[in-house]
Amino acid sequence: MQRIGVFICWCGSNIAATVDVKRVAETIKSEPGVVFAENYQYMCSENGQQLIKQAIREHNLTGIVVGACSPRMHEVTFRKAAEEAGLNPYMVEIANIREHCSWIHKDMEEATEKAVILVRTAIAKVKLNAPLTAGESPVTKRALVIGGGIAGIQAALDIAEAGFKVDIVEKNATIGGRMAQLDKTFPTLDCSACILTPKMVDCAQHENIDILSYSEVEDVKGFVGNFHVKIRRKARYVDETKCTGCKLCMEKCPSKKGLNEFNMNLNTRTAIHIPFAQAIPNVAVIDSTQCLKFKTGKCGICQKFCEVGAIDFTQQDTFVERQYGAIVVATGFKPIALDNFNEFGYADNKDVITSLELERLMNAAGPTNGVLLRPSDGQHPHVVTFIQCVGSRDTSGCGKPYCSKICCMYTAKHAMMIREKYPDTEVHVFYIDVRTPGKNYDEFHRRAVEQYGVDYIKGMVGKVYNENGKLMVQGANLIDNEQVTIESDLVVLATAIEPEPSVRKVATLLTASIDTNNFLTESHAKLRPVESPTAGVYLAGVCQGPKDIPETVSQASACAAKVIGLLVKDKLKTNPCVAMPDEMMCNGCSQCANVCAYGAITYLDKEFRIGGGKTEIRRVASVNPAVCQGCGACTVTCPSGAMDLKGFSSKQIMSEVDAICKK
Amino acid sequence: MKKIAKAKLNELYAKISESMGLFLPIKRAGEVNYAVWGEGKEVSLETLKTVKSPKNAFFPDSENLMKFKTEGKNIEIIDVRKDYKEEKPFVLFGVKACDYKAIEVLDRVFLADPVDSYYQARREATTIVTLACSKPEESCFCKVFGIDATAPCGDVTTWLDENYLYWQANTEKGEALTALVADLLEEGGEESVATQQEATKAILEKLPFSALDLSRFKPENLNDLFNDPAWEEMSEACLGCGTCTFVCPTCQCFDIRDFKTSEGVLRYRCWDSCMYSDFTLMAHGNSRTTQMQRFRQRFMHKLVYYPSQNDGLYSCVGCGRCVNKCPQHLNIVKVIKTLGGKNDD
Amino acid sequence: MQEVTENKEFTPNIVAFCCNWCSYAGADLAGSSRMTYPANVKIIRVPCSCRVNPTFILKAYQQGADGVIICGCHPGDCHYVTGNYYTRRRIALLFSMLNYMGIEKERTRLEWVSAAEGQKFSAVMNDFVKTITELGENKRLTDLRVKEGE
Amino acid sequence: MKEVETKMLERAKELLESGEVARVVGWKKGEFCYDPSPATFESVEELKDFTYDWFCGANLSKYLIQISKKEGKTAVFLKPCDTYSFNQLVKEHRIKRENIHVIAVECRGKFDIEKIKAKGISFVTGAQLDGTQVKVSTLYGEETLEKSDVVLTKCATCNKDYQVQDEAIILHERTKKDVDRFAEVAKLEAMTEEERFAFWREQLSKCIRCNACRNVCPACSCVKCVFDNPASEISAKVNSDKFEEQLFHIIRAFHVAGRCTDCGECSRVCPQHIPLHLLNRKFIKDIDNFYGEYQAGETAEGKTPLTSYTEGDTEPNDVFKGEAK
Repeated sequence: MQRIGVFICWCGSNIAATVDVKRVAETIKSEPGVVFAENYQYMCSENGQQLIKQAIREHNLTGIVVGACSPRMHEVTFRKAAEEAGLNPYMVEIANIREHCSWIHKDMEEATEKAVILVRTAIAKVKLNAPLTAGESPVTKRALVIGGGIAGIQAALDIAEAGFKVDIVEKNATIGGRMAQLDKTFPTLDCSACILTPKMVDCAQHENIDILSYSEVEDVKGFVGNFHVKIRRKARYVDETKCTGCKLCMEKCPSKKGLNEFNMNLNTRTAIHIPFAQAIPNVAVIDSTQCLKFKTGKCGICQKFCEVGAIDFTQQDTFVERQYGAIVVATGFKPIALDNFNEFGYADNKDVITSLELERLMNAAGPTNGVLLRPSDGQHPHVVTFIQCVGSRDTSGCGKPYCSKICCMYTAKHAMMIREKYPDTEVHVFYIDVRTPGKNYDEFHRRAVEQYGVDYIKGMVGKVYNENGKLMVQGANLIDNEQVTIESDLVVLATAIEPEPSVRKVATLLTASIDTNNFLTESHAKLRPVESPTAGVYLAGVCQGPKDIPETVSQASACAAKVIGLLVKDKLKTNPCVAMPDEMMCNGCSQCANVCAYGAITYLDKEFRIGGGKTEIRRVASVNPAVCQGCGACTVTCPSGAMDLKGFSSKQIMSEVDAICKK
Repeated sequence: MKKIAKAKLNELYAKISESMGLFLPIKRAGEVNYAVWGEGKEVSLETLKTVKSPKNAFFPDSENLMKFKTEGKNIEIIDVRKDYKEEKPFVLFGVKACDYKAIEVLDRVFLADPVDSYYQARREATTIVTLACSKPEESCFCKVFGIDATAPCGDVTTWLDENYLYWQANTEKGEALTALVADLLEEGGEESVATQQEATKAILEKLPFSALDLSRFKPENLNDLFNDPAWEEMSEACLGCGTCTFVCPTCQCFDIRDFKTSEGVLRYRCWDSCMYSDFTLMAHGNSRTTQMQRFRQRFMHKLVYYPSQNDGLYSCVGCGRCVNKCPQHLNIVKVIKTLGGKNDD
Repeated sequence: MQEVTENKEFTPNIVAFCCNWCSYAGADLAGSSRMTYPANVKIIRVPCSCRVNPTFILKAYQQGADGVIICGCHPGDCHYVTGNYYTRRRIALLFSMLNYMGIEKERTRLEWVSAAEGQKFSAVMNDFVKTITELGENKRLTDLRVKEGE
Repeated sequence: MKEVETKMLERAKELLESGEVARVVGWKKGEFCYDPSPATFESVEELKDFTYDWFCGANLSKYLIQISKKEGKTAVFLKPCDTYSFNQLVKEHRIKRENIHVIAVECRGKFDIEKIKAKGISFVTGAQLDGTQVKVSTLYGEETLEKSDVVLTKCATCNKDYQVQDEAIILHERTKKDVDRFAEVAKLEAMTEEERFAFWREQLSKCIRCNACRNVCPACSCVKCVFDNPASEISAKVNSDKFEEQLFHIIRAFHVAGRCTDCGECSRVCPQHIPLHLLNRKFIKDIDNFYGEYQAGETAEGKTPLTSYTEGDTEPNDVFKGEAK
C-alpha cells in the first residue's frame, strides 16, 4: 500500500499570496494513498527539509510530493532530503505550484484550484514511481578545450596547473584567437600581444598541455567523465615536429598574393606562412588553395629550401581519438558580415572599415606597421567617424537583437588612441547609448570625451556615401535635434559580434543547447553560468554570450575550477532515468536504435520460454544505461510499447494526463 | 395467416416503434447489421446474412455491470443492473431460422442456473419475429443441424416474397404483437408461402454442405478428436483474429474488464474470443499457448463439449458466416469434413 | 443569446506537454516574469518532446481534455540533439491524420518554445486557450464513459 | 492461370524432392473454387491440395516470421505486393532471409468473391480472366463481369513490381495501370471537416474489433500488441465506446506509418468492409508529400521516414496549408 506524504511550500509569499496553501494541504489529505499533508513557509529551508525527513520516518512514507517551485530549482534538494531520511530519491515528485501557478494567476480561488490539480497530478505520478539507483561511471582524467583563444588558453593553463592533462583543439594554425589581433586592450591600454603571448608560450611549454592546432573536433561520443572524441588534424603540409619556424620558406615562396586573414585581409601573405610572428606553434602551414604546387603541380621551392625537410606535399588529414572527462567550449566569436548594412557603404568604400580592421591598422605588426593610413590611398585621415551599434541591438532582423557589449569600450579606446597619436585628427562617434559599466570603464569613456575631446553624437547614422572622395556620414543628432552630415576620411563601424559559426557543429556534437543567436546556453543564467546543461560540458568566452577580455578570463578560470572539481572525482553517478526495454514484448525490429542519437541500443539473441516446455530465440533490444541520456525517442518509435523510460514511464505520463483531466 | 404488402412495411415498423423498440437488419455504410429502426433507416430484410448475428440484442458486444465511484478515500459501488430490470419491450425482427436456433443455444448458457439476469431481462422483454429463407446460398448448412430454414419458429413467423410479407403468430407474445399491428395486416397468403417453401427446400437439398457427416462428434470420441493430428494442419493459416467468433450467432464467451472513468472505475463485460492469445490468460500464464490449441478449442466446444452438456445440441447452427468471413477461409465446415466422417470403427 | 452565455461559461481543459530543457524552462521563465496565462493550462513535464506518444494525446482527449499542446525545443536546439526532429515528423503525421478523420485541426497544436522564450510561452498559451474556447468542447474524440458521471 | 499453377506445382515438387527446401509455403484448395487458404507443404504427397488461382489474394509474408525460424529452408511463392512486406519484415529482423527461397509468382490481380456475390451471383464454380472481363461460371450458367468490378480493392490500384526474388514463375507480363492510388484519399481530403468526420464515424461504427486487420497486417508483427496489453492502458477487446474505434484505428495506422507497404490486406479481411487502407494510404500520401516519395518494402535496408528526419522538415502546424476547403 502506498503511503504518500505531501508537502506544500508557501515560498514565503511567493506561493502563499495567490494559493491558499493550507486549503491545498487540507484537500489533498483526503486523496487516496495520502497519509500525510503539511504546509510550511520554506520547504527548501533547513527546517522545511527537516519536516520532510521527519514525516518520512514517522509516517513510513513510500513516496513524497512537494508542491513548491520548479523542479528545475529544488528537485535535487528534496531528493537529497528524502535520501537522507531513507527514502529512495526517485520517489520524490515536485508539483510546480509557483512558476506554473501562483506567479501567473491572480485569482486566489483559481490558483488554489489549479494547485490542487497539479499536486494531484504529481501524486498520480509518484504512485507509479519506482525506486531507482544511479549507476557509477569512471572519470577519464583529461580535459579537452575547444578553441585556443584567450578563453581556451586560460582554462587550459588553470586545469594543467592543477595537475590534469589538457588538450587544446584550435582550428587555425596557431592559438591566440581574436585577442592576438588586437592592438591595445581597455581600460589600461596595455599592448594585447604583450600580455597574451607569454600565456601562449606557457601553453606550449606546459607538460600537461597538448596543443592540437589546425585541428577540428570531428565526432563526440559518450558522456560526462567518458567522452570519446575524434579530432581531425588537418593536413598543414609541414611536418610540425621538424619545422623550426625559420621562415626561410616564406621568403622564397613565389605565391605572395594570398589574403592575410590575420590582418583582416588588409594585406597579403605567401602561400606557405606562419600566421604571425609569435604564433604558437611556430610552424608554417601551406594554404593549398593558393600554393602553386597544389594548383599546377610545378614549384615546390619551399621544399627545396627547407633545411630540415619539413615540407610534405603528400600529407593527409589524420585523426586522433582520445578520451576526456570534461570538455570546455571556447570557440569565440567573429564580427558579423555587413551584407545587410549597405547604408554604411562598407562594401563600396575601402575607407569604411570595421573596428577589428582598425585594430590591425593601428598595430605595429599590422599592414601599415602601426601608422594609421587610409586603405584607399595610404593617406593620413584627418576626420575619423565611428559608428556604434552596427548590427547590435537591432530588432529589424538585419543584425543581432543583443548588445555586443564590448563596442562602447573599444570605440572609446580607438578614439582615444587616434587622438593621442594624431592630435590633429577630428574624431566623431555616433552612438545610441554609451554603456560602460565596470571597474574603471566609465572613467575610461569620460577620459575620451573630456580629456581627448572626442565628439560624441547621440544619434543613428542613416547613410554613408562617397562624395568627391570624401565619406559623407549623414546622421541624426538627437540632442540638438538636427540632421548632421560629417565629411570624413575614415569611417569605422563598431560591428556586432556573433559566435564563431562553427559552434553550431560543436554544439550538435556535444548535444549542448544553443539559443537562436547561436550562443551556447548555460545551465542557469545566474547560478550555473559556466556549465552547459549537458553534463561535463563547460562554456568559456563569447561562445556563451558577448563579453570582454577580463570577463572571458574570469569565466575561463571558473570553467577550469569546475573541470578540476569534476576530474578529481574517481567516479560519477549516472542518470538512472534511462530507457529500458521489456524483453518479453520486444520485436527486435531495430527501429529504436535508428532514432537513438547516442548509440545506446544494441541487440542480442535471447532464448525465451514460449510455453509447452518450448523455447524460442528472439532478437531483443538492450540499452546501455551509461550511454542512454533518457530522451525517450525510442519509446515512441517502439510499436509494441516494449521500450519505456524510467522516471517518465508511459503509465506515469498517462496517469498524469488522467489526473489533469479528472473533473 | 396474415399478410402485408411490402410497400407498407415502413408503416408496420413505425407502428411497432410507437410502443416498442424495433431491432432489425439495417444497412449502414454498406453493411447490414441488426440495429434500432428509425425513420429514414435503410431496412434490408432480403439480406440473407447480416454481418453480425442478432445475438447482440440479448448479449451486447459490451455492457456495463457496475461502477466504483471514488470520492476522496471512499469508494461507492453503484449497481447499474437496475437499469435493465425494467427493460423496455422490444421486437427483434427478421431473424433467420439459423439465428433463431442460435438463441436457443445461448439460452441454455445464460438462462441456466445461475441465471444471467441481464440476458434474461432482455430476453423476456423481446418478441421475436422470424423470417423464412427463400434464397439460401452455398455457405448455408443449417439443414445439417436439423433446422428448417423455410419454417422458423419464434413468436411470429414471416415469409417474404416479391409483393408481400406473410405473417403467422405462434405464441401469446406473437398474438399480442399481431393485435398491435392488426390494422395493417390482411388475411391470406397460405398458398404463396407453401409454394415458396417448396422451392426453397429444393435448393436446400442441393446445397453443397447439406450432407455433412457429424457422426463422429460424440462425447465418447472426445479424446480421439482432441488428439487428432489434423488440427495442426487445419489451424496453420489461422490469424488468431476474432472474426469467426464475433460474427458467430452462438459464441457466448465474454470478458469482464475495468475502465477508468473521471470519477472512478466502470466495470463492464464484453465479447471475448477464444481465438485471442490472451483468452484463458491467468495469473500463472496461459494454458493454451499455441494458435492450434485455441483453434481446436473453438471447434471442439461447438461440436463436442457443448453438445455433451446440452442433450446433444450442437452449438453450431450452420449459418455459414464464418465460411464467408474468415480472412484465410478456415471454417467449421472444413473441420467437420476433416474429422466428422472419420469413424473409428 | 443562450449560446453566447454558454460559450462564456465553457472553460476548456488543456494539457500541455513540455520538454524539460526548453519549454518547461520557458514556462518557468514565463512564471518568474509574471506573464499570465489562463489556469486551465496544465503542464506535464517530459524529458523531450520526442517522449510524447500520440497515444498520450488521444488519451487526453478520451479523458476529457479539450485541447492538447506539445512544446519542445526549437528544431536544431534539442538537448538530445535529434529528439524534436522525430517529434516534428510524428506530430505532423498525427495532425494530418486527425484532420483527415474530421477532428478539428485547431484542437491540437505544437509549438517550439525555448528556455528564453517565457513571453512566447505565455502568448502561445493565451492564444491556444482562446482558440479552444472559441472551438468549444471536445466532442469528436471523447469517451462517453468518462463524461457519463457529469 | 492454370499453366502458372502447373509450373509452380512442378517447381514445388522439384524443390521438395531434391531436399533443397524442407517446405513450401503456398495456397491449398478450399471447399469452393474461391476459398483457398495459405498452407505449408512438407511433402510431395501434401501438394495434391496445392492451388494457385484468381482467388489467392492472401499475403503469405507474415507467416514467414514463424516459419523462417524452423529448421531447413523454406520456399515461398510471393506475389509482387507480398515481396514488399517480405522486405520490410527482413529489414525489421523478423524474417530470417537466409532461410527463405523466394519464388516470385505471376499476379494479374486477384478476384474478390464478396464483390462477385454482391452482384447477386451465387454458387460460383469458377472464374477466368478474359481480357478486361471476367467470366464467372456458376451452377446456373456463366456470367460476365468487368474485371475492374471484381478485383480485390488492393489490386485495383496496384502497380507493384517484384522487389525480391530468388527465381520467378511469370508467364504473362502485366500491364501498368493508369490509376492514382491516392484518388480516394484525395476525395476525402477535399471534403469538409464535418463530412470527413461523418464518413469515418459511419465506417468505424461498423468495427467489431475482431482484430483481423491487425492480425493479418505484416507490419503489425508485434510479439504483443499494445491493444492486447493491459499495461498499455489502451487495451480493449471490444469498442465499448465510439472513442475506442477511433483510438484503435488511429494508433494502428500510426504504428505502421512508414512501414506499411500498402499491401491492402487490412481492407481485404475486414468483415465489415471498412476501407482501412484509406487510413494507411493517407499516411503514405503525407509521407510522400512532406518527406519525399517513399515506398516501404522497396528494400530490406535503411531507415523509415519516421526514424529519420531532415533539418527543414514540414512543421506540424503547416500540414494543413493548401488544404481544400
